[in-house]
Amino acid sequence: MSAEHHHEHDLPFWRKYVFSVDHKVIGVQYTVTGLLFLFFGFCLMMIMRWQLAYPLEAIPVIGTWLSQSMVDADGVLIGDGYNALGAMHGTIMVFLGVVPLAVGGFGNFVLPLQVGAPDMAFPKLNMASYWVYLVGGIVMLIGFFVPGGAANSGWTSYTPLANIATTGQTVWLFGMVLLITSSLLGSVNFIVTTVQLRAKGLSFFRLPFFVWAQFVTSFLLLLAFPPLEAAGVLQLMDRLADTSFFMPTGLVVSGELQESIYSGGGSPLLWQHLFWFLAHPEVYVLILPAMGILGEVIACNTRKPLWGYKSLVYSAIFLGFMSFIVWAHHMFMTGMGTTLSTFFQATTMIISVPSVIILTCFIISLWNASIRYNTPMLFALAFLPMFAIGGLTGLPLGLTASDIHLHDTYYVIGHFHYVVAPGTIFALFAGVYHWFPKVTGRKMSEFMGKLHFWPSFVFINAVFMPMFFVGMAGVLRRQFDQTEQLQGAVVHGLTIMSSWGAWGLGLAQIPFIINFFWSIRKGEKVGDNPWEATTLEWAAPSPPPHGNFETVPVVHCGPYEYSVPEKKTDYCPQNVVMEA
Amino acid sequence: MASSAEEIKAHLKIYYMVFGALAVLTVVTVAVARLEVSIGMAVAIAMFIACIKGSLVACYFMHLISERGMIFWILIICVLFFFVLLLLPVITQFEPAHSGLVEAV
Amino acid sequence: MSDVAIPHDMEPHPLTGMYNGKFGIWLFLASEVMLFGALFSTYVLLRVGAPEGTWPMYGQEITTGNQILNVSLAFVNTLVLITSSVTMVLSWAALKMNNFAKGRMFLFITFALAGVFLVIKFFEYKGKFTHHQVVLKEPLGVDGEKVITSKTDKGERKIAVVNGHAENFGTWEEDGYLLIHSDPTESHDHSHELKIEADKIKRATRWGPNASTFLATYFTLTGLHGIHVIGGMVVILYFVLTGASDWKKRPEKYINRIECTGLYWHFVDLVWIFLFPVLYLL
Amino acid sequence: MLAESTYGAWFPPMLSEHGGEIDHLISVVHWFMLALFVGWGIFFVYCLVRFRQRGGHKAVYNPVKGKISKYVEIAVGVFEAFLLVGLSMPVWDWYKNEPPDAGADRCEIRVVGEQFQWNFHYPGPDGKFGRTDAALIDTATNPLGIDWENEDAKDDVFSQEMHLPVGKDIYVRITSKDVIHSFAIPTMRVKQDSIPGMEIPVWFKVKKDATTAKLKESMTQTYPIDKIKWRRIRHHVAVEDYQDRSGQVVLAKGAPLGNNLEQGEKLINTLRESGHTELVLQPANPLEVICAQLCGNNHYTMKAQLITHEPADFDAWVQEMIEDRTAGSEMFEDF
Repeated sequence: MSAEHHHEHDLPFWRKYVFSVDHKVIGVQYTVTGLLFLFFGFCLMMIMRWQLAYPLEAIPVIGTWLSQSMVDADGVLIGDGYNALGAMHGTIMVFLGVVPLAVGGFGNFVLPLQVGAPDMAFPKLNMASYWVYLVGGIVMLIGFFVPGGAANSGWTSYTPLANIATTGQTVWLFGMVLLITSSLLGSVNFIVTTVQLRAKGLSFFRLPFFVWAQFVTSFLLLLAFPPLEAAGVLQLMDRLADTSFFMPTGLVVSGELQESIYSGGGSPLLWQHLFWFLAHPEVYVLILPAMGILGEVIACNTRKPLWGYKSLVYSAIFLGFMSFIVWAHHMFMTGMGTTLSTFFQATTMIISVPSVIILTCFIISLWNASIRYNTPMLFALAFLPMFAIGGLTGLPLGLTASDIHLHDTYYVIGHFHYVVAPGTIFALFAGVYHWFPKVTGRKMSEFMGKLHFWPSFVFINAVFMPMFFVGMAGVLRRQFDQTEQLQGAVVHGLTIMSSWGAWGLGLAQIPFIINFFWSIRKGEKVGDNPWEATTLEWAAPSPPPHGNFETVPVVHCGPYEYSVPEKKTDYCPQNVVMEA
Repeated sequence: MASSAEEIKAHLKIYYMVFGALAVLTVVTVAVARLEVSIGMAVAIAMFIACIKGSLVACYFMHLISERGMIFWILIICVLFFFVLLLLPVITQFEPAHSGLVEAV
Repeated sequence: MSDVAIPHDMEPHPLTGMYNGKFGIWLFLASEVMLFGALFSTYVLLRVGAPEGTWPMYGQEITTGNQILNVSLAFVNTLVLITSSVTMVLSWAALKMNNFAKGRMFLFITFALAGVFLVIKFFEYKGKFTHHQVVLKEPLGVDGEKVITSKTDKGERKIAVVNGHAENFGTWEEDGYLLIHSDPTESHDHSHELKIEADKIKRATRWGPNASTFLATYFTLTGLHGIHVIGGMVVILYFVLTGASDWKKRPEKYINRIECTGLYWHFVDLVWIFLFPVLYLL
Repeated sequence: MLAESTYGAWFPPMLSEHGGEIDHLISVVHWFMLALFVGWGIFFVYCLVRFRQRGGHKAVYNPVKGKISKYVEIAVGVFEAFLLVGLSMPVWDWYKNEPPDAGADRCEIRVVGEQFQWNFHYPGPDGKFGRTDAALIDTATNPLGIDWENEDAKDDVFSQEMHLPVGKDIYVRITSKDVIHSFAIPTMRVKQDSIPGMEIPVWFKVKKDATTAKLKESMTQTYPIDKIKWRRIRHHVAVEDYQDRSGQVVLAKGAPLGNNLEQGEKLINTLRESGHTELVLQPANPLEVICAQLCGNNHYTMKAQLITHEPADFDAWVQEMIEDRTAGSEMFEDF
């Protein structure tokens, strides 16, 4: 043990675990906070599912505990309460759950290890990034306690609705500005670390796919988030200083002409442009790190190199680049003419090609493999078909003509949830199981893992598959009570099925929670490289000390040298010159 | 990148020259704005001058001219996306379906 | 403190030719380009889509910002900011030549110039907030009223406005009148008062951010730029104050920090170079 | 054709001239997706079984050299291009660029969304919309602020139900008073955001035989009483009288099965206990205009009844509305 390692032990608790500058501690902080927010966002959704399945019936048990901005005296949800749940579910899942977990958590913990760095390039900035995120998250939650409840104009906060909404929207905007700042700090750190801190011999094309995915993601965060920050500032101005950035001339709200308050002359669509300029790249911020995790888990558990590593990398870069010029496909119904819609349809079709390539590479990687069915691999494998469903169902939404019927229906909900929930979140679970031994030095229980995986797999499909049918029938999203409409009433049975699926999915997470905490203390102790993997993080001790590596690693080969013919073992770690 | 004291001294001269150029261009841009030209022309001239001034600051004060390729690429991508963000929403304003602006209900 | 030695903390990486901090600040500036870029696009979109006769303000004949903004103040401010950029780079050059006292002096001058910029900005803002405008539903034929006719697809439309520049412009009377104390005819006859029925008034505002989308953009863009100036001042002041001890301990590190601060400061200058013609001249 | 027009878990009834092409595109895309998914799934499952880790089995280091994946990727790209150019763009081009000719045959309607209702403004026989003025807006009686004194407005019709003639070109001009709404008629395959400050046109044509009366007829169905869930048939009405054992009518012809869950379930129980095994029901009104964009607290209730008529009946409805209004205002004057 080096001297600095001893020094680390001398740090007081709050410096070592709370205000730590160590990327691993920050990664764990991000992971735990992200998981908590995911769980919270999931709970919001379960309340929504009750209202959807049993409209206007009192919410069992917790109904009367909820605040008066959400439920009436009998514990029945009210319209704005439902809208607040919907808006906050979206916001929390995307900005407070998945992104912090995928980028802040896994990125922070794994990326410096995988590039062979002692820490992030800017450790203090890294710490700041986490704390700004946490404050942003808390600000978001404060929204639930202000008059009128949390933001209720959808996670997209379309104007002018959001401009005239209750105070919760202002809180939401402040929260967003903080979260964006946190993301910016993080992304600068990630890019600099990846470029400047790579170990000797670790050229760009020897980087694990996970690092590539995080690298591209960071660029998306760096360049796509600021326009939303700008938009957030503009909406705050509209709400607090009565400016008219998003308020057109001649607005009449509840019979009252607004011209004495607002000058008018703004553009409601401007918000949508600025929002989706971020929010489409955001989709790839959600999915790319998941694909990165998948690359690691699949390569390790197929015991062979990833098929088409270079096309994976180029596809990821191309995907990142294209994601900046497809955003208006969310806006086909805003009266867009043929010139622009043709452009955006074409870019949307083009962006599907690299996704298909990435998926194909993963699938073909299974050929001639020796597949090890452990829990991380199960989650990773389940990702593939379900992400395929999510991706494929994007096609009819990306074509304007079919979008006329499908826009804003449950089909859309089904589509993007298949990408993000059974897609990204399954990949995140794979990541948790895969890197748990590195973080704690112990493995999570395989039995409990499988008990977690199989019900989750069944239930998650029960939640989202019916949505395609409901959406096809023309039922719209964001409906407090879908039976209010004829077509919604007719297919209500499918919605009930979705709801039960969701509650089942909730129960299916219990084994995970138990497993997670139990394994921290009681899990099977394992060595530094329990999966016999090749990438650099496994060359560090488990858990890695402050400063990570005992000797500075030097890289000799590519990231996935598994089953190299005529070698002693079936894996060649990147930092080891393997003898035959 | 300049490192030795001699090189820095040579640079000082450049800094003063750039400063002079910036000041002159500021005067020019204000003067041109007083001329009676069409709005398109005025925008073109003003943006042209601003771009020259901006490049001077970036190249000499920020030493961009002596940096290596990587940061250029990042900035080029950045500027590209900026133009995308600038132009595509504006184009929507001119699309036929969008031309039906109404003043009030 | 992080006691782990981070590679390329000081020496440039062969690929980028930069040490970590410099590369990081450049990336940060790239994101700032997108931030201000989005606001510039907002400006362009709103201007292109502005209904006739409302840009930059109701009842203004010309459609450029220079008739309601103070060009001379902004012109001086441009020179101030450019000068501060020069002193910033001179400070770095002096430090590079191992002259700490001179370097710190230039750094302080930069700080002072930034202060001057903000003071001038303050007076510019004050000028806007003491300007009042009453937009009338239809021309009333009162003194000081300015009638503008604009043509739209639906026919001609007359806009009438009353402008005035005073701290104490007018008050709402209880019987539903707006009493304008200040002299809207600008003939300096202070006895002149004007009474307008409240329901003939479309809106009465100061030239604050809510007065028009142009002023909204103006205040948001210059305000955000102002916040950047203040942020820069805080950092510069910190390095002026702590410079001596930093310089003694690790001069190289100190020079790097000044260089990064400089990059940020030049960017703030660069944004202003674009803001100035876009808002004030076009 | 109409006989198949019922609501279910796939497409809703398709009653507009252009909708067929949209449905066709969606069907083609889904067949394509299915083919891709199944083909790909077979390969996937085969790999999972064939290449599982087991004694004596070893992974192969060298990558397989096949061009199949490349061909598949190219085929996917080509097919997507076909979908875009061949199937999507023609519909969209028509939807955006080919409005029906203005004239007597074109039925024009101004649609104005507001929280939480749709307002419909018909120009009447003169084909000219009367002047509107925001100052005249009265939320209860005149939400659009139509100036009834205006010459063009004399024969205008204001309604909160949407009435359409079948077989004629419909030209809808959509805008909003407050927030963004979205004008959606699933059965017509029409959707367009209604955005304040902008007026965006949409056009379509209702199929010739798709009148509300005929649709009700064709959507009449027999429901076994044991499977009836109130929520699913809450917008349906009985087509005949149903009596309990004492001969009293508990569910009258044309009446819905209660206005809320409690009433509805009680009624269904009563009917079941009275020995009825099945009910013959039809939608009270088979067509609706709904709002597809979140617009606030009561967004979900923002819908309007859509009633389609034979052209002659439509004209009669317009006349009737005009007369009602003028009669109403005269009464008001007398009073």
